[in-house]
Amino acid sequence: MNYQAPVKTTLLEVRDLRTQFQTASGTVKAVDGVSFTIERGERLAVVGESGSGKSAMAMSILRLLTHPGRVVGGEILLDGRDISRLSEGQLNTVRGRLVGTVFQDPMSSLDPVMRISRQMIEPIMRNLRLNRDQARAEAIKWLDKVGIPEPERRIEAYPFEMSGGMRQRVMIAMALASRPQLVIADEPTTALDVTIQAQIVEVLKTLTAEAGSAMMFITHDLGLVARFAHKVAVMYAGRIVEFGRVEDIFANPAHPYTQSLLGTIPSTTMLKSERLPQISGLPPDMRHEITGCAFKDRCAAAHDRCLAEAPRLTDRGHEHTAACWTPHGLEQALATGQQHATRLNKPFEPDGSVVVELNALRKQFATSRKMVVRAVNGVNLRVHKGETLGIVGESGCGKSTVARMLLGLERPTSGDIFIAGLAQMVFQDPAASFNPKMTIGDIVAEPLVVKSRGSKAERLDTVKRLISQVGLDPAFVERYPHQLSGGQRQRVAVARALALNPSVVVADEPTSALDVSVRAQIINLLVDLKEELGISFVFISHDLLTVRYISDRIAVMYLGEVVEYGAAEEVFADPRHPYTRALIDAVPVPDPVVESRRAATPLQGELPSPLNLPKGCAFASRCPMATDRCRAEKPALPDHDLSRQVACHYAH
Amino acid sequence: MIGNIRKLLAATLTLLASTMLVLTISSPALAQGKTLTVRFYDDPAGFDPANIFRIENENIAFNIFSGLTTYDGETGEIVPDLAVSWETTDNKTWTFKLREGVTFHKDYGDFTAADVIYSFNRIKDPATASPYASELAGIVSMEAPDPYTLIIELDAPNGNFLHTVANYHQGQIVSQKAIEEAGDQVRWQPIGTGPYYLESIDVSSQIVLKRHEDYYKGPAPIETIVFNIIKDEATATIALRNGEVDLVMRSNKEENLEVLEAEGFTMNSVKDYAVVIGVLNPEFEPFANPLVRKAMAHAVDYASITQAISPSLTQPHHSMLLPWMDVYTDDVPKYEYDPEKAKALLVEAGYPDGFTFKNLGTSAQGVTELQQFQIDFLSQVGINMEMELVDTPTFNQRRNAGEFDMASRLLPAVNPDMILFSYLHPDNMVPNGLNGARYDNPEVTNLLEAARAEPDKEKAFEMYKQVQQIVAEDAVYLATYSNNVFWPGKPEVTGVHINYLAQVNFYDVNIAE
Amino acid sequence: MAEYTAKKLVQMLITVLGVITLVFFTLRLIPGDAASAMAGDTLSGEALQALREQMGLDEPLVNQYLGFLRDLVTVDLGETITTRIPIAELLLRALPITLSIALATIVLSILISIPLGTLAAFMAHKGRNWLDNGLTGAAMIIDLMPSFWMALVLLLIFSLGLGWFPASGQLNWSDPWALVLRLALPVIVLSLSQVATLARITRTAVLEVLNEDYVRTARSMGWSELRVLFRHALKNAALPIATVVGLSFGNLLGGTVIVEFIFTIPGVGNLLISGINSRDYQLVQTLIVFYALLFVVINFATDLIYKTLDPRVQF
Amino acid sequence: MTDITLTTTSAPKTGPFAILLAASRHPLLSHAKVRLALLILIPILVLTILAPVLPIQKPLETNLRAMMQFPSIEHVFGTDKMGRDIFSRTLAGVQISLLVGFSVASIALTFGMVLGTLAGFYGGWLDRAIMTVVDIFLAFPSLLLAIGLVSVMGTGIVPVIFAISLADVPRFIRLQRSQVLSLRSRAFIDAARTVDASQYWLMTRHIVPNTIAPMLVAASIAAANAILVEASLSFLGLGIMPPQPSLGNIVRDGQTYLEQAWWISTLPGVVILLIAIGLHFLSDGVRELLDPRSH
Repeated sequence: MNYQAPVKTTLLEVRDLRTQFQTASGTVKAVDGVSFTIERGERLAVVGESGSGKSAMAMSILRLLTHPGRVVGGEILLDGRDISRLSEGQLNTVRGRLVGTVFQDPMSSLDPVMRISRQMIEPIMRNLRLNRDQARAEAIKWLDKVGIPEPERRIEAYPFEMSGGMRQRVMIAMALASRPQLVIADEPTTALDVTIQAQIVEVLKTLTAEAGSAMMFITHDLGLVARFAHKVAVMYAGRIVEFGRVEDIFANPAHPYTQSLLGTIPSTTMLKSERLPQISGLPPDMRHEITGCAFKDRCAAAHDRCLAEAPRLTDRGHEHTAACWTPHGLEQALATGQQHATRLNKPFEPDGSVVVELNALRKQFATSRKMVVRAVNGVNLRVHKGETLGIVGESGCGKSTVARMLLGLERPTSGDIFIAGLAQMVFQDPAASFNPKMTIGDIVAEPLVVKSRGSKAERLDTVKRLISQVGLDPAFVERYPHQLSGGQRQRVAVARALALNPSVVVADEPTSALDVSVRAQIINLLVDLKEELGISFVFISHDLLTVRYISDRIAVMYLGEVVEYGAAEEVFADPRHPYTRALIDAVPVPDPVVESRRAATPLQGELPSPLNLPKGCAFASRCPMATDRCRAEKPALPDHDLSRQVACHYAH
Repeated sequence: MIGNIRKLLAATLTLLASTMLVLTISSPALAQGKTLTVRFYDDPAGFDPANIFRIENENIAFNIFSGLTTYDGETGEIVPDLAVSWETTDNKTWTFKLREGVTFHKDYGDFTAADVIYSFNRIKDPATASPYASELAGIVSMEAPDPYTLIIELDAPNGNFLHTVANYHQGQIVSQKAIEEAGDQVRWQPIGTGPYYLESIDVSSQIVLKRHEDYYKGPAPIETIVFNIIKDEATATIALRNGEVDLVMRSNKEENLEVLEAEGFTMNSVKDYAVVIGVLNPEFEPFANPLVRKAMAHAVDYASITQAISPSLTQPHHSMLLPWMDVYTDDVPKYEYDPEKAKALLVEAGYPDGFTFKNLGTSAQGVTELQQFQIDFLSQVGINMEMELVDTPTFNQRRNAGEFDMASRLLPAVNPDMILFSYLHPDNMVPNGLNGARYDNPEVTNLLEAARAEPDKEKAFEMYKQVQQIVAEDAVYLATYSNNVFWPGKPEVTGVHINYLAQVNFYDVNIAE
Repeated sequence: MAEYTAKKLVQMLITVLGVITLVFFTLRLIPGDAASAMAGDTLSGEALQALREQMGLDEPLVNQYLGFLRDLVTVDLGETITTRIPIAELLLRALPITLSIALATIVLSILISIPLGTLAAFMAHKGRNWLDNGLTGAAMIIDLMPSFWMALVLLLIFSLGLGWFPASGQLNWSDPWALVLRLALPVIVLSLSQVATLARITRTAVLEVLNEDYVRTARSMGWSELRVLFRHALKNAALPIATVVGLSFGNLLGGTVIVEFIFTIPGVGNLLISGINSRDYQLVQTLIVFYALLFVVINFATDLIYKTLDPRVQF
Repeated sequence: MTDITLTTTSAPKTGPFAILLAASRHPLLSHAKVRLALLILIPILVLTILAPVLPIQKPLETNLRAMMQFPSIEHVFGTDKMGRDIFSRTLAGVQISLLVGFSVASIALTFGMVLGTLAGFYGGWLDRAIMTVVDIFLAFPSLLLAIGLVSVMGTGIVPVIFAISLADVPRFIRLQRSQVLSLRSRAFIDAARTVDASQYWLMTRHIVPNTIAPMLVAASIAAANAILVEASLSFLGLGIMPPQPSLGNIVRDGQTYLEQAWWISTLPGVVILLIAIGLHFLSDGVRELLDPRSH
């Protein structure tokens, strides 16, 4: 360890860490020889898709894995002390005190039957040697720091009385209260909405900086990485494939995987005419011994050597290392790739024919206590033939309810829906939207059977056609959902949606359950189909970049109302509604330069409960520029005007 | 909410507390003096002579009450009880001299002829709804010229009247005062003149008797008798072996008896307590034929069966009457086990390849081991016996109505005349009586009536003997086996004489130091 | 809360009424009546009829039914038909016995099964399954032993063989120790199967909690495994366990029948059997309704307790 | 998991041998508990079926000269008080007991499935009606329910089966209902509704198929318990009547001789144990195989 170095002193050094899961169907080498270091006060982002072993790695450091997971090798030097050799008892003096942890799902990470106070105060008493009152004061201080309103009162709350964002704040407060040297954050924002996400990230960033603690931040979202990491470690199949300073990684990624990952994310400026680069295939099955480079099957630049032996991390200049035999990864391959990456994507021009029309649509749910939730509160929308309408908004804004009403799964309380032809749906979670007891064939054929279209033989042909249309092997008709990967399932879902050749397909968060690398595949599929079949899409998502990329028009919803509507690019280029602006600001952009230029003032507060809607502008409570007028009268949205529409008194 | 729970809790607690109180009060405070603990095998059903059922209750009543006569514990003969002597010339008019200085339990005063008259009239009174009214139906008049003389006039001669007035059912003498005070609780407040009185009772667990200090024979040797209700046979046996009880009322499982005998307990018993007979219904065509009935008798080897199942509890028997009865005769045709002969008889009767019949039984008892053997043996001569199991009440009702091919009956009665009359006399033919074989043989009928009226014991005996011979010859009823009653007890418990009503007079019982 | 309780109460009322009706008319389907059962084979036609009238069995069904309902409402349990004893008195004697057996059983089985189950879960969580398997195996075997069989074996061993416990005798409330000895065997017999089930429930509940994220959180705060086990795991597992205990208590009251018969304990179960044997409708229907009532009330109580203990549940 | 199932589904489905092959590769058999279960159950079943042709005394045949004999070659389980061969009686008993067990299981399954599905799927008054009745029946301790019923219907196989089932059906209805309720909100139901599939279609194609597995598990346990409840009923003299042997009444009759001849009730008792253990292992195995978390 280089303690003599004045500025940089290593806090954590991990050497050749190996973690395995003994399962019935074989040993999974979740972490397969990972080495890296974190300097004091440094923020390291560990990026990777599900199954890349990033979480297992993080949990291994404090030995928080549960059976059958087990650290089988390596050293973990914290301040030069190898904590991997410590007994449970000794390790407990490290956990929570020297190293704090924030977990992914705030909903389940706090003990539901214990008040916050109990869960927070006792660790503080122990770690900072304080008496109960001091500890309590300390806890309240931290709750205040992480931005929990009236902490004196909320500290006595039960977790279930708080929103996800609030709980995550509590988690952070718990982790930081003992002034740890290192904070391990395992996907701390994945379960949260963009605006909340931004807030949380900001809190983490500032507070760790303030306390001078280093942080290890596990995520799959490159945008977030760009937003706040100093260093990045990209993991694939249990190993670090690239490691370096964030600017370097984003500016000139050296590993094909990193390169393609960055490519798959639609940027704010990307043109519709450009085809979204995608990574073909799936990550390897970790139960099997991997010979050669784990990425070889999905790598355009793969060559013989990749098949034979696994590359080690090699130096690529100033602290930048990558594990690839080719010096510059995909560069050539991409260069050649560019040509077929563009497409004859004719920009959409409306021919006036309307496929979907929603007029003054309202939906109210009566809760047990005779109170009404106004989920959808007067929505007017139109979708033209061949048009893709993107609906964005935070969870609870009513976008999904609109979709369900479109498909007749919910009956509107008032207002009417007009659909020319048939509407079909692609659900968010492909795993849940299939009957596990049915074969893929039956699933795709179901609409046909129900509507008794064609003979058995004809149906089978149709099904096979559809399945190949979505880019799957027709042999899949034999298989069952659990035998397919997430991406494959979502393709099947699309095929099923097309079975009755509908005039409009409603896709509710179709990619949010998928891994980054697969996401692009589905997006491309949808775009292609739209071109081939000329059907309209309603694309619902909180992933603004994707929505922007895929849709012709965008409707931004807030508390059951559309607050802004217009052509996708325009809305993005020049958002007029403060909420739209806030949303776009909140979106992490995979570009450290852009991120660093951004004003770090995320939208404050949370979505007010739809139980008691303000009588004025719904957004007033969170709006930076709200006036009495906003709180008094509701800004109206001129309906069914193809040009820009903004529901704000002060929209220029 | 929490409040509710507390209330609930409080409620249960108070309940518990109050109950313990009740129990501690009712639980007997046993004074010093000898105490005998006896196993009682079922829930007591009350001890009102007018409405008493089941032997175990009768045994309690037997020690609480007295009759004009009673049965000698050892010989089973009729002996004086409340009546010191009696005389009759024609079996029609009976004059009893009553015992003086007899007092009822507690302070219900002295016993006089008036009490007898009251007791008998109470039984006869339709309002009492006593099932035993018919027993006393024959009484035309009762007079008491003086408190200790009683003259009873019957409508017809009855040589067995002394049985009728014995210390049993209708024969037991009650105190008018006590009855009137008890109201509808007579069954729980029995007041008699017997050696013991009822001190306390917990119908679900125990009965406590205390000795009647002014009993006319003098106080019984044992002061307190505690009857513990133990229903399960196995448990009862263990209880005795553990010394938790001194005496087991009616142990009727061979295997238990074997164990107890082996361990040196006294096997108090009475042999030939009652006989089990098969009643064959002649309306079922094959049974109308005497040859078939004889074949049935020859087909089954009761000797070895009883030997196999329960050698101590049962033995084969060939008559409706039991050896200890005064009119019993052994000089009757017998049917030894002889399958060949049985087959031959069947052929002769015109059933070369046998027939099938149903044997009525109770589902509560199931198919007894004996019946399982019967099935086996009969099948070997080509007769197929099927069991028809019904619930007990239905069984009783159908058996009393005579609706069956075959049904078995236990004949518990000390009065041979009564047995013969009720099973052979046409007047008692089912459904009015017990004559399930629908036997109507004028010769027998005459003999019976004559015998009953005959004052001369010798002559009477001759007639009874003839009856028994004819009946055996016709194989009217299928005599199978007779059974014995056991009251196993500790060796130091003496004087447990079980009479032929399967009852023990606890006055004779003592515990040796 | 109040609204919920009210709804639940109405539900209970309906249930109990249903039970009452069902019981009443089913009983009337049982062949034979109190009179014939009492008389045995000693009586013939008219004598029996007399007995019936005396017992009031000749009244029309509907009147009997309405009468029964009236009595229940006025909490007048009436007398046994055959022996004219106030049923309330019988119940008051039998109930505390059965209750104490049931309670003792519950307590005993909780004391044994919860630590056992927790330990099993803890080890299973660590990937060591032998105790877990052993427990399941034992539980299964115990579950499968007919209670009457087990009872007799225990009698032979502990009562006859070792002479530790009496096989019969009065329940003397004034002598607690004797009482304990007297009730020991039945309680053991009942507990065995209780332990079997309870331990397994505990094990599953605790194991589930151990896999929860918040347990990991607690570990990440540096708390020892034992502390986590008791502070978090057991606390959270307590709710499901409590419910099961409540329900099994209800079942126990019914389950005592056989044990009471074999060990000749004058409890409610024994009362019921005699009632059935003597065809004493009054007694039987009162008892069964009583059972049902108890059962329903206990369920209701457990339900409420659950709802109050779990902060997440709002009314 | 994935690849295992792949092999089975892609296994050639032609020719009995091929099918056997496929079957032998089926995950069911690859599961230890299931194998153990079959190892226990199949021999018992075979013996039971072969009983009539085995060279053993007939179950009802008495023998006055061979009473209460200790197990021997001739009488594997020894003989009872009436010199009957306990082994052959046990086999006959197994027959009856299995009959009881499986009838009860299937009755409970059928009614539970139908009523539970209706209640859970349609809800409303139908649900309320069904569940009220269910509650009423659940309010009786199940043994009491059985006792009551048998005293009404009399003894014998049919009443016993009926009585035990009546205690089980409500539980099955509950189970099925709760399953249906949780399934009703699943996304694939919505997916089917988007092509407006009929209620009947939803129930038969989507709901019921997904409820069967857990119900089968419950059923196999119910079968095991039924065998024991029958035993308890026999003990109270309400079960199946001798000479007709059922495992229950054999054990019951034998227990009085526990001291003189322990084998009379012990050996058949062990058989009950084996069967029940077998059934439990079977259900356990099946459950674990169906539980996604387990692989």
